[in-house]
Amino acid sequence: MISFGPTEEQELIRNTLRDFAAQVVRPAARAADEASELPDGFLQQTWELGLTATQLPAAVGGGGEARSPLTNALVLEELACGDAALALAAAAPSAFAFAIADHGTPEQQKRLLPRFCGDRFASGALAWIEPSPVFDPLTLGSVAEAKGDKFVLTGRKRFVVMGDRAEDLLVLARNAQATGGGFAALDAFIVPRGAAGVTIGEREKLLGMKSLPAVSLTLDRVEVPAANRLGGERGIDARRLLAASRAASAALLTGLARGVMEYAIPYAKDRHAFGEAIAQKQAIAFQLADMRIETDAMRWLAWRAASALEHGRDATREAAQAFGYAAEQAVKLSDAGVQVLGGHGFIREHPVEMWYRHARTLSVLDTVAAL
Amino acid sequence: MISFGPTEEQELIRNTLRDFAAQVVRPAARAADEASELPDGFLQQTWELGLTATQLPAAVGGGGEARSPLTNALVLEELACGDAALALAAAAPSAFAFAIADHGTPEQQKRLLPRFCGDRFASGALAWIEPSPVFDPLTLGSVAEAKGDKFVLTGRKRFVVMGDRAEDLLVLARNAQATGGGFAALDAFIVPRGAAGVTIGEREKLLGMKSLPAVSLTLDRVEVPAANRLGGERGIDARRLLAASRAASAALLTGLARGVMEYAIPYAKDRHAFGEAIAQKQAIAFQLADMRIETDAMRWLAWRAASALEHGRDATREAAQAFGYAAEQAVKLSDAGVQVLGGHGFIREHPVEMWYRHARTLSVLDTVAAL
Amino acid sequence: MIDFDFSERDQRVLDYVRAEALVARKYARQCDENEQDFPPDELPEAKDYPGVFAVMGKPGPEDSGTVTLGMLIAAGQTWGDYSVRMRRGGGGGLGNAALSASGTPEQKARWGGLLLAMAITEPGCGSDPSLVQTTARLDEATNEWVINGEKIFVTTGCRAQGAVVWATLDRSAGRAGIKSFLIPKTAPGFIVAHKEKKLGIRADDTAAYVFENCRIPRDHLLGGREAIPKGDSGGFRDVMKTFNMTRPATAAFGLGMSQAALDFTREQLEGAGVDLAYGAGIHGKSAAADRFHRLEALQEAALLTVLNASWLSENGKHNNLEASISKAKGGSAVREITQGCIDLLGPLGVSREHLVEKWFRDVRITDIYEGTGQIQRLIIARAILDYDRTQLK
Amino acid sequence: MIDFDFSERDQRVLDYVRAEALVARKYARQCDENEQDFPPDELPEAKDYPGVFAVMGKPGPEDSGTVTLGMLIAAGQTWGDYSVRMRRGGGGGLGNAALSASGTPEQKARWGGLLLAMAITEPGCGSDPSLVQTTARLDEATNEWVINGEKIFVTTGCRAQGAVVWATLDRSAGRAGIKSFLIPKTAPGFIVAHKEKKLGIRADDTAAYVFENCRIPRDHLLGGREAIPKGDSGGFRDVMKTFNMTRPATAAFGLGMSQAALDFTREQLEGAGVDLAYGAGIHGKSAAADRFHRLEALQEAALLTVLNASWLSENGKHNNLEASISKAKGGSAVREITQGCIDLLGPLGVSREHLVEKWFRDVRITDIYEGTGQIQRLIIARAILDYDRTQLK
Repeated sequence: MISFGPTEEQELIRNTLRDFAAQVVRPAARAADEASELPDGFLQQTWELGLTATQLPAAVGGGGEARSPLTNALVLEELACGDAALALAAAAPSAFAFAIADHGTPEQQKRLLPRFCGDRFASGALAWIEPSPVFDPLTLGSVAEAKGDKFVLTGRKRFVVMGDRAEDLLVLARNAQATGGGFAALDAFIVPRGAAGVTIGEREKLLGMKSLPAVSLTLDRVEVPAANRLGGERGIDARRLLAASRAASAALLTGLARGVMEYAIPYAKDRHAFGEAIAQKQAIAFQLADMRIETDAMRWLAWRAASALEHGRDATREAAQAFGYAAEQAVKLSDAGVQVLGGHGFIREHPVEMWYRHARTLSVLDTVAAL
Repeated sequence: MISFGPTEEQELIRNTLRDFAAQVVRPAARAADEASELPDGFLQQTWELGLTATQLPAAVGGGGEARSPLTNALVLEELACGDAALALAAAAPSAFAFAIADHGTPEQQKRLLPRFCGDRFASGALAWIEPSPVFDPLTLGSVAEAKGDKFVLTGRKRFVVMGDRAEDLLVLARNAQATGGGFAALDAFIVPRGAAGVTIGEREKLLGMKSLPAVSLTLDRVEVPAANRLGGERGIDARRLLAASRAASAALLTGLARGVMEYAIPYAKDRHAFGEAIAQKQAIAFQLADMRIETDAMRWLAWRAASALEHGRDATREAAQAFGYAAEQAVKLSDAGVQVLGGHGFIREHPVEMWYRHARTLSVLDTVAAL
Repeated sequence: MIDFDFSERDQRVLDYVRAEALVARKYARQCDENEQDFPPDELPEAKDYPGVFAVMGKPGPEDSGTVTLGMLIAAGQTWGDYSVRMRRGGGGGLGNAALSASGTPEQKARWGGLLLAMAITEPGCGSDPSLVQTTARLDEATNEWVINGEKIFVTTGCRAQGAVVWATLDRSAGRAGIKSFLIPKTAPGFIVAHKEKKLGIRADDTAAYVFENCRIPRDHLLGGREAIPKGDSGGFRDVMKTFNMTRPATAAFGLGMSQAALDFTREQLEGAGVDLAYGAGIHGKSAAADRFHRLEALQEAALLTVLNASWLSENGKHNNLEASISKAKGGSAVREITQGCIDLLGPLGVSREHLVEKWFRDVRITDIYEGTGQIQRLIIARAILDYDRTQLK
Repeated sequence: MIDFDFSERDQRVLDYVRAEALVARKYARQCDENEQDFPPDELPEAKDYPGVFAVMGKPGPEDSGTVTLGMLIAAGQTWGDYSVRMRRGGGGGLGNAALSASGTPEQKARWGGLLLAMAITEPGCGSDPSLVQTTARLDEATNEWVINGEKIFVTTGCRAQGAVVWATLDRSAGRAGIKSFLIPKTAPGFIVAHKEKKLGIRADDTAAYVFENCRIPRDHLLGGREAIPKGDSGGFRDVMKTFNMTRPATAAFGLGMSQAALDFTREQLEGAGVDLAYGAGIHGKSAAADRFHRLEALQEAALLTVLNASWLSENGKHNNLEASISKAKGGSAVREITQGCIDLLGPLGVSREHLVEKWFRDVRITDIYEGTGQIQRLIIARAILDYDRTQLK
């Protein structure tokens, strides 16, 4: 049944997050970007919103509410409208925990999820991206070889969000045993950050999303017990893992784009040139109209992908479309935002140049988030 | 030495063609499109401009002037500004004759070029395109097998311009002997239209360029003497043949686009809505500005490719860029032309809808013209 | 709850529409090449197809709303053929959308079964409805409206049994004076001037009308409100409400055809061995797959804005802005998609032996009629900037 | 004769520029990350590089004209690094272009060696130069001009030894009253307010100026024509002529950086085994090659519009329209190209361990300063429509 109506509960959550984004996230964003650091206490502060715990099974101490990619899409849009970098940091624990909840064995869930149900911030990290100019999430250089009741992991990873502080890393690798490539060959392994052979590289320096802690990573013949293969014998549903990540990025990019639009509109009404507000010029007004058209389109595509996930269907197509479309539009739209502000769009007294950097950065970081 | 200045002689030729396009080509275009026929006597009329003969060697009865891709680029832009379909028809003899002149052996030139130096219209046809949804000019299905002192040609061709009346066809095929593919494997063969095994299919029905006579073609084990391999032992410079064709298409598309712009500008000044000329609206005015920007850009790219050819250099890159850019922009620009005219852009009382069809058609007909 | 899945009944209805569309498609080329004729009222196969209304029935709690599903039905029908779809009597015309948007219950009941065209544009006024010159004068004596004026670009204008016509009661009252009237072809003084020759949707006639002292009963004023409201809002807004239904609908018509182009292109490319599977990033794709995926995403994006606009109106929410968003997005999307499919198909795409070149022509009207993309953007910009017509011209 | 090949000497000059640029590039990241400092006046390697003017010499009949080649030199220098290029004294500033466009021979000789900034924009007037509020009053007693007002977004404003400043002799005279003055930093009342923190070209300072009863000798009026011409054309046109040089130049600056991004991307992709050869059509290419080829074509197209604009002025032809075309095209092209390169490089493209992310930031100013893309399109549209400022606002 075609419906664009969030549940009352979802409306409630959305309003809460909207306030949080306006009062906590947005005001801290610029300083965090200039300092390339998260604001003090930010992770704990967002932790208390319970974004992760609520949707974890009661059995492991979670809220026991049904996993809802749709609700999470609403949440991520609002957070990213505040600031995309801080939003992704806030969502990092979910990226790890939800992967365990959706793909892990009961034993793995019992072992790894309780820490996400406590009062104190806990993080896990997703290690998927690799250092290649032609990186593709389906063709990985990192390899996992079965060796008795162990797996031996070798490879290099980049842009591992929260990799500097996560207790465990979820490392994506190609299963050497797998016949054929693509999704079928993808496996995920739970790797303690302290495991022998794991080297945490230096902090990534990025164009945008600077406040987001991300590191590079080397795995040199790292041995993990077979029990650390996510999903055990069965392995993971790689399609779902990738789709959940791309749909999440689409929601984040939607919020980011909306933030640009909501900033550009009042600016264009206040700013005068040639005797009237610049918003009264069709050339400017039509750019603003397109911002509205595209943020709507981005949102509906993200919702559609989230809905497919919520129905438990294969969402590969929907998520790829939502992410691809949002990635392109977020850059276009933040670029237009800079143009609407003119010289003021180029200086750091306004947030728009930062959002342009955020958009260009987040839109190429495939596989960093999750719904 | 960077220069955008045509020679005085080129200016002269350009003005002649501009008048011809305005007085002969443009007035006949709509009727020709509706009838899917060339205007009576049009080919003979253009023949008398001597576009082909002038640049053929004096030895075969030609004007003996140096082959000038640059001059031809100027000529094609002007003709296409009148009508792209009629322009391509007028340029068809050159496409064949220049290929013979540039790649043929002295014997082949002596045999085939004289007919293009007479008073009566003569045509040859280039058969390169093949019936595949993934057609690529470098990977052909048509094959030529050496057999004693003959070649045996087998394959199917589409959109062979003038194929219904040309005495000889120049058929592109993959040389079965060739090691490796791409340019290296491409060969061209002179095939009499009446040769055994040649079947001329029905007249192509196109979206645009309707007045242009083009046919499909089947080659069923057609035997031609080795002497009919263009360039003899040496074969052809396939890179140059393809580049000359793409640069020509770029020039044609530039003229087509310029025609749209030159029609849209006065229309937008005359047409009133909301109390002023629609050209006074930024949304319309900026579309017209972009038309001017892009027709300039298209032209310079076409000139650059033609200049590389004139210098005798490999122009593969320049021509691919010129054609690719012009193909994309001609469609965009004629599409914008329709939009500027609104409802009037959609009805056949104005030429713009026809130019939109021309642009979309010509821009996918890779390898049909030549400089 | 947010949802994009079809109920069993939704699917059943859409499957029926697809089957019917495939029949209509058999006549697409013939209609295109014989523009002087009209598509047959009844296709030979008609007896096997009772019509979508017959299979629809009342929506259950799990089913999509009629208005929203209606957009998918419209798209599903033009997926077969625009002109054949439009030729159908019974509720198919843009005027019918106007009727259901602003007609009284009695009027809807009385005229809903007719094929109604929508006559807005005039030789002078292009996309600016507030400049309507056609007049309507009430003749108290006979209790009739007397209509005088000219209309052009009337979609389905020749075949329609009647038209919803915009006319002003008082030019000096500006937009407020504009009302819409339902005028049956049988009304005296209703002259169909001629049929336009067009780029696309050729068999779907586009007519020019002339009204010479054309007389209709007093109760033919759509909505029935004869008073001219204060200010310049009310009355005109009422008329404009029509667009909140017709704009998403016209976008849906176009998107049905661009979907057809995508389906044909996929079939051709996959048939030639091109891998169009989703999943890999840019470095795991061919140029063709990369471009095709972008076109498909654009199609989905545009269609969702249409569904959003219709879902809002169906749920009694104001959708003026969203209707223009769907029209603007759909209007540009269908151009880009059909252009892009031809890029992918190459020479094959411009041959009239296939229908993709026809879809390329047919969709081009989408961004023009019912208000051009420029008009839609003006409406959207005014809405988000909270500007009136004097602040953003 | 139409030609796009380089003479031996042209090539020699450009090779020198490339070599020098590679040295400058070594300092690019350091300059970017220490925006509070200025790039060194002299690079340690300076002694090995006498400067392009030394190698240029007089053009022979086979060589490209100095102005036209100058555009390629400018692009070649920013290919190394924008900020390091701009830090050079001696003719490097936008004000120098203004000087050579509208200065008298004496003025050119006298000030050509200085680094001159260009001060146009004011807090109030954005892209609308005709709204200039800064005033210039002639003090007959001392034969001095007295300047009062504020300027912002002055490129190279801190490091420049002087600036070409727009001021009005008579506000009531509108555009006609606007003249440009050369004001040395040493002039009393010339206050450099602060340096802006920016998205890109960080080391290249952008300053704000305040003029408080700033006094300069009478002969500092550029071009020397003090009279306010009748109508509102002449005087302002004279001032605007500056742009016919600076607009192609700013486009060239941006295109040098987008070229650097393309070169880096090609190197990375080919290093990873991606085939970027030209020749095959869309069905013979990978997604990466398809996208990369489109970006390279865009680069060439934009650069050619720059060369055309400069070639025209070099040959004494009016190039006002073409200057705006090159600026509009360059301004949008460099955005699309650097954005597209990052699409192709993926995560690598947004890491500060490489320079492509910096080029993405640095080029963004191109479509903003010296008149935004919107302003350029207004100028272009007015020219092709033969409209004045009242007809197209």
